Amino acid sequence: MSMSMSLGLVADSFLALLILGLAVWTIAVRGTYAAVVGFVAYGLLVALVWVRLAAVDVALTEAALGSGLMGLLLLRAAACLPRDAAVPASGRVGRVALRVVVGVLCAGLTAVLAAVVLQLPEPAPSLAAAAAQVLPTTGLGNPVTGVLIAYRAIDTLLEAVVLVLALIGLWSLAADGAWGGRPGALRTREPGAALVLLAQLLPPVGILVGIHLFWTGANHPGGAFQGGAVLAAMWAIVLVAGLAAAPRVDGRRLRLVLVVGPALFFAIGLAGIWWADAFLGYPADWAKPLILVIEAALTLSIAAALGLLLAGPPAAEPGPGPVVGAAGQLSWKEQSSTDEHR
Amino acid sequence: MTASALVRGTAFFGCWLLLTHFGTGADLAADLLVGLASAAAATWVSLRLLPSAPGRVRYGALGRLLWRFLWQSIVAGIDVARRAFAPRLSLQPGYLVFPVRIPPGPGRALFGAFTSLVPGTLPVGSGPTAGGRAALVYHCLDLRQPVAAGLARDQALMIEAYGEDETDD
Amino acid sequence: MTEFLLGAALFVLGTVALGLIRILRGPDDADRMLAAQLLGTGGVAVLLLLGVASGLGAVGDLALMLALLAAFASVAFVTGVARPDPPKPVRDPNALPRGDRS
Amino acid sequence: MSLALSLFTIVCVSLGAVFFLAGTLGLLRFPDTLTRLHALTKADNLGLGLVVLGLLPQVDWPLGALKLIAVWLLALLAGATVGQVLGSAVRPPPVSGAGESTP
Amino acid sequence: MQTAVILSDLAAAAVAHGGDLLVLALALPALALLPAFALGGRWAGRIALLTLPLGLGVAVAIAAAVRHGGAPIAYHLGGWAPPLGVALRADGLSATLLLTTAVVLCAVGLFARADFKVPAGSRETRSPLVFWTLLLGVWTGLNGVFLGQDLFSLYVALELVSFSAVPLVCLSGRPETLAAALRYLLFALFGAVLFVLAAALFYGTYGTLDIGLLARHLAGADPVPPAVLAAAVLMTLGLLAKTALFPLQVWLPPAHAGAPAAGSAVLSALVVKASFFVILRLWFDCLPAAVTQPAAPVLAGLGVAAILFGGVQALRQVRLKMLVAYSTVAQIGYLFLVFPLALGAAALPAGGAAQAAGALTGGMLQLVSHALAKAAMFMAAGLIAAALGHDRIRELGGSARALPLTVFAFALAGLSLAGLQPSGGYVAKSLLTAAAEATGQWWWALALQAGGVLTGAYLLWVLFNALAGFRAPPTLLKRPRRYQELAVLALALGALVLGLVPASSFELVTVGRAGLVGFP
Repeated sequence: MSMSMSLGLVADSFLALLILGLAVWTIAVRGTYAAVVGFVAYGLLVALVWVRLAAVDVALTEAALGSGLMGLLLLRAAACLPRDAAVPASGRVGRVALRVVVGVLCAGLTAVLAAVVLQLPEPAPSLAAAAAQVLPTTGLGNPVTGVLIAYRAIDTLLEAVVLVLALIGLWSLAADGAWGGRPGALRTREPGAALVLLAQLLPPVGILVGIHLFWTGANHPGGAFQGGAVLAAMWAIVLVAGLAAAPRVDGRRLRLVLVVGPALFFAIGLAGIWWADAFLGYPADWAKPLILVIEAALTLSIAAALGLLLAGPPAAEPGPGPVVGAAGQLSWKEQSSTDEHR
Repeated sequence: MTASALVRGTAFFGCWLLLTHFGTGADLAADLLVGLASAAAATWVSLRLLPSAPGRVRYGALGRLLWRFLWQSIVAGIDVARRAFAPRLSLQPGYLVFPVRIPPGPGRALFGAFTSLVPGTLPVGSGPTAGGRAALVYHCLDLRQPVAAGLARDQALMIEAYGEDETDD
Repeated sequence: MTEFLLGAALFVLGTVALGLIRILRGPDDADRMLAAQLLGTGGVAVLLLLGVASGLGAVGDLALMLALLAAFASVAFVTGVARPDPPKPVRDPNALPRGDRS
Repeated sequence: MSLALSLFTIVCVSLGAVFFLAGTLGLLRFPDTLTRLHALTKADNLGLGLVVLGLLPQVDWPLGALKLIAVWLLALLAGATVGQVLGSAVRPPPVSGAGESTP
Repeated sequence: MQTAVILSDLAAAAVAHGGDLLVLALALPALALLPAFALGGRWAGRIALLTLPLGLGVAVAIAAAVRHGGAPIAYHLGGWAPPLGVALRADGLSATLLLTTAVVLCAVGLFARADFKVPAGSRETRSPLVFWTLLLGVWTGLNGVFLGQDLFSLYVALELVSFSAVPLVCLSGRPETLAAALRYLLFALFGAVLFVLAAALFYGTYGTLDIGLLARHLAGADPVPPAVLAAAVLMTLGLLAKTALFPLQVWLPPAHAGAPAAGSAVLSALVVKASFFVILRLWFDCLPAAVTQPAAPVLAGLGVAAILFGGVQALRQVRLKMLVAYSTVAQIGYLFLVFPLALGAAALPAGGAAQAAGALTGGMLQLVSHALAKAAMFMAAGLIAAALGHDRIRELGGSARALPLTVFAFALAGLSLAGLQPSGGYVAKSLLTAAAEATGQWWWALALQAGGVLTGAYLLWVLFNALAGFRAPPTLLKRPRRYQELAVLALALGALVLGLVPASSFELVTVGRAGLVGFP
């Protein structure tokens, strides 16, 4: 026991140092791509830290969102910037001074936080026991889901609305003339054969894993956000490989998918005023099925919203039908008629 | 089409049982119901992305192919490890243009994936040979090895397993 | 056995962390991507070892997810690199890749 | 029996760790991006495969084991894709004539 | 007589259903947002315009319930009591702000009808969809901030506000507005990070995020744990970045000036007030007086700096919208004078409840009259800019003759902003001045006067230019719609009329303050 404890301590210290070093490097490095790659690696390490803290729910989220989707988003953003844009010589002294000032402030903040955190009460006051104690009334087995969908349902509900607003904000960056068209950021000109193969084989498996994550979330680590993120990632791969085109942003069906999660959440929450005497309350016997219905709808909406956030604002159409790479055409004869449904 | 839908659906449902640790869930009926739904979704997407191709798979050849793949990937790992641990690197990297007989499509992509895991080769692109035939360009770790012969053997096995008519699309 | 598996996890983690030197040194961004890729595969191994050692079944799900998304960053990296003029949407239909759709 | 299985696990996992070390060394020592790519994809996949193989006796049969194998297969697919995708992005290969051409 | 009976019956009904009203205030705009986005096109505007009066009704009902009941209304969401669950709570401050928000948004909605109409022949265009959905998003967030009683819920509500407000800045799509929006986003994210860090420190110390429970823990804490002090500083810093108090105001002028007129009105009148409101909650309702005491002069000092800096900068502006934006920088400064004034009253030997109430009421009145007046001013400036094709102050000559109603409304709003009699701004400043005198802090009163002079100066400068060239009116590119001008005028008059209503009406503000900081 003691040996595995000390091994754990070694692992934790090692991880901590590694993460700090990588974080510093990621901030300090000049190249945009290099920094993004550093960020992706950083996300992976942070996911490991969450595992060490026995917070697998958070680790799943970090791995899917922090490292996976954010990596794609940042790499696409880096691709839009001029590579390693030269800093004009005149501004460099000022920039360096600014960096030093910011660095000193951040270091100071970190020192204060560290000092303060070390003085926090021991054992830490926590609601974990209370959350676990009343969990049976919700029929759930995973207290994290209990917090997200029952005790603090309002936060989750409003976050789901935030996601819709973020998407509207992204779409607002489109040119007026391109409105209603298809998002274009994930179009690739010539996806190679390997990429197309990946996009043909991986998504069905990803769908299973995504639904599994949502479904298992009731009792084990997982949930709507993690499941939705995996589904969004699969969609993004299909888009990158040119096997389907992103949907038009003015499609009614797409909009419906985007709002069904929060809308259903609201509807069941409001019904709670009658059947449970409180907004966002659940009747005793029906709590679990209702929660699962909400989570299912949320998974769908989150997947669509995240996928569309990756796909960027609507852009001018390159031409009819999807962009098909040289390797994909054999298997893809009927595509142009099917992508309307995606 | 229906046959392959059935096959794939069953396979995906099996994957679902795998994921949910079949039988350990609290509510078995609900588990299975969601499993059926997600297997259906996965099958639908799978058929969309990769419609089933006509043609017969020869299972004997497929088995030999898989065995060769497994063995070759172990050899590949050992080969790389040997070079990495060697005090003096012994590499002679270079390109090789390999005329490919499998027509473009999932079959050729699979061949590319396959050969990217065997010793010393890595497909990095495609292009015609000097004679104008379709070819894959390989980057090789060591040109002194009989890389092309190995590739040719892989290709023959693959064509044997999947049959020529698979490619007549 | 638990100690051994934890030790092995630590060893693999240390090994792939050593690979992060490639992130520092580059010289190409692709080299850095390789180090991140190594971290991904190594991370899957570390998670599997940790999961079995600690009996946490959910860690297996995490490993599965990482394996599922293992190629994701590299794909994103490549699609970013492969397009020299990204902000402009492709307008000209002739600029489409000429996949001979049969 | 249990001792044999434990030994099997120890041997396989250790071998896997060695291959991870090999992948890292290759990544650090090989001269250019493409050769490093070889080292990465091949050694890692074998390393992960050995780790999975070693863990098989330690998990419940058959579901836990199959899940481990599924993880390995996914990693294999990822490795194969990454190798080709990065390879073609790093250095556009010579279209024809370069290198050795087999008849 | 009859109506009085009906009204009191209604108020009693509102008190009885107070909790449901809070839920409705939060749910109504969000529930409207979803179909507005899903249906899109012309429906977005229609749904938003239909929701606005309904929301105003809910806000009025909440204010009536709070005022009539004389006590705050609380609601446990999902039936889960804090600390495990999340509570909504409306006291006098919340009710005041809910009402102000609804009034301003109604006027803005009416005003925006002309600018954000889907042109004939197309099913859906970009800016109307974005504007109407984001308007509802801002509203959801604001109501969440005013009703939130839980630090993490407040964080989510603030995010709703920010995510809705940032795209409003660059709705026109011009490159310079994109830069302004990005800068705003970075400040907002910086604020959000600090806020959530601080919330984590609060949780780590007391195991709860509920403001009421935290206040109870902290009231007995001696000394206050260092983690709480650090959290208070971090949270305030983050919120100040979102409020744009000097010297963190750099993002505000280009952002507020670059947005379309209706957007600027929402941003300047309401959005910056949300984070200010949370600062107020934090220092008055959560932290003990012993902590607030030393911080109050610092906050007020920054406020004075903002008053002077914003005023001087406004005087130097060439463009009208930039001038109005810098005026917001200055007016935000006034709000922070509340802290030392209300606290000073608490230290008075005779209790000083009346002075504290005066200071707080003055501050809130300043907030409300600024909201009304600034929304009117931005919309008036927008009308002028659209009509003339530019908003260069020196070339405004003749606009008073060409657009009499608009310029008149601008001037009326300016009256309140400068604190001239008889306006809401005047009453606010006199209440604050009285509190300053009663607590012997004359220097804050001096800052108030100086700010008034600066405000008067830059507004006179605008009016002087607008009235010049009266004989030769400029040719107008576009005549404003009458209902737009009336919406602007209504808000400006509202700011003015606030100065005429009897003082007893302001008692709403102080409902639920007994026992809190400044109210012995």
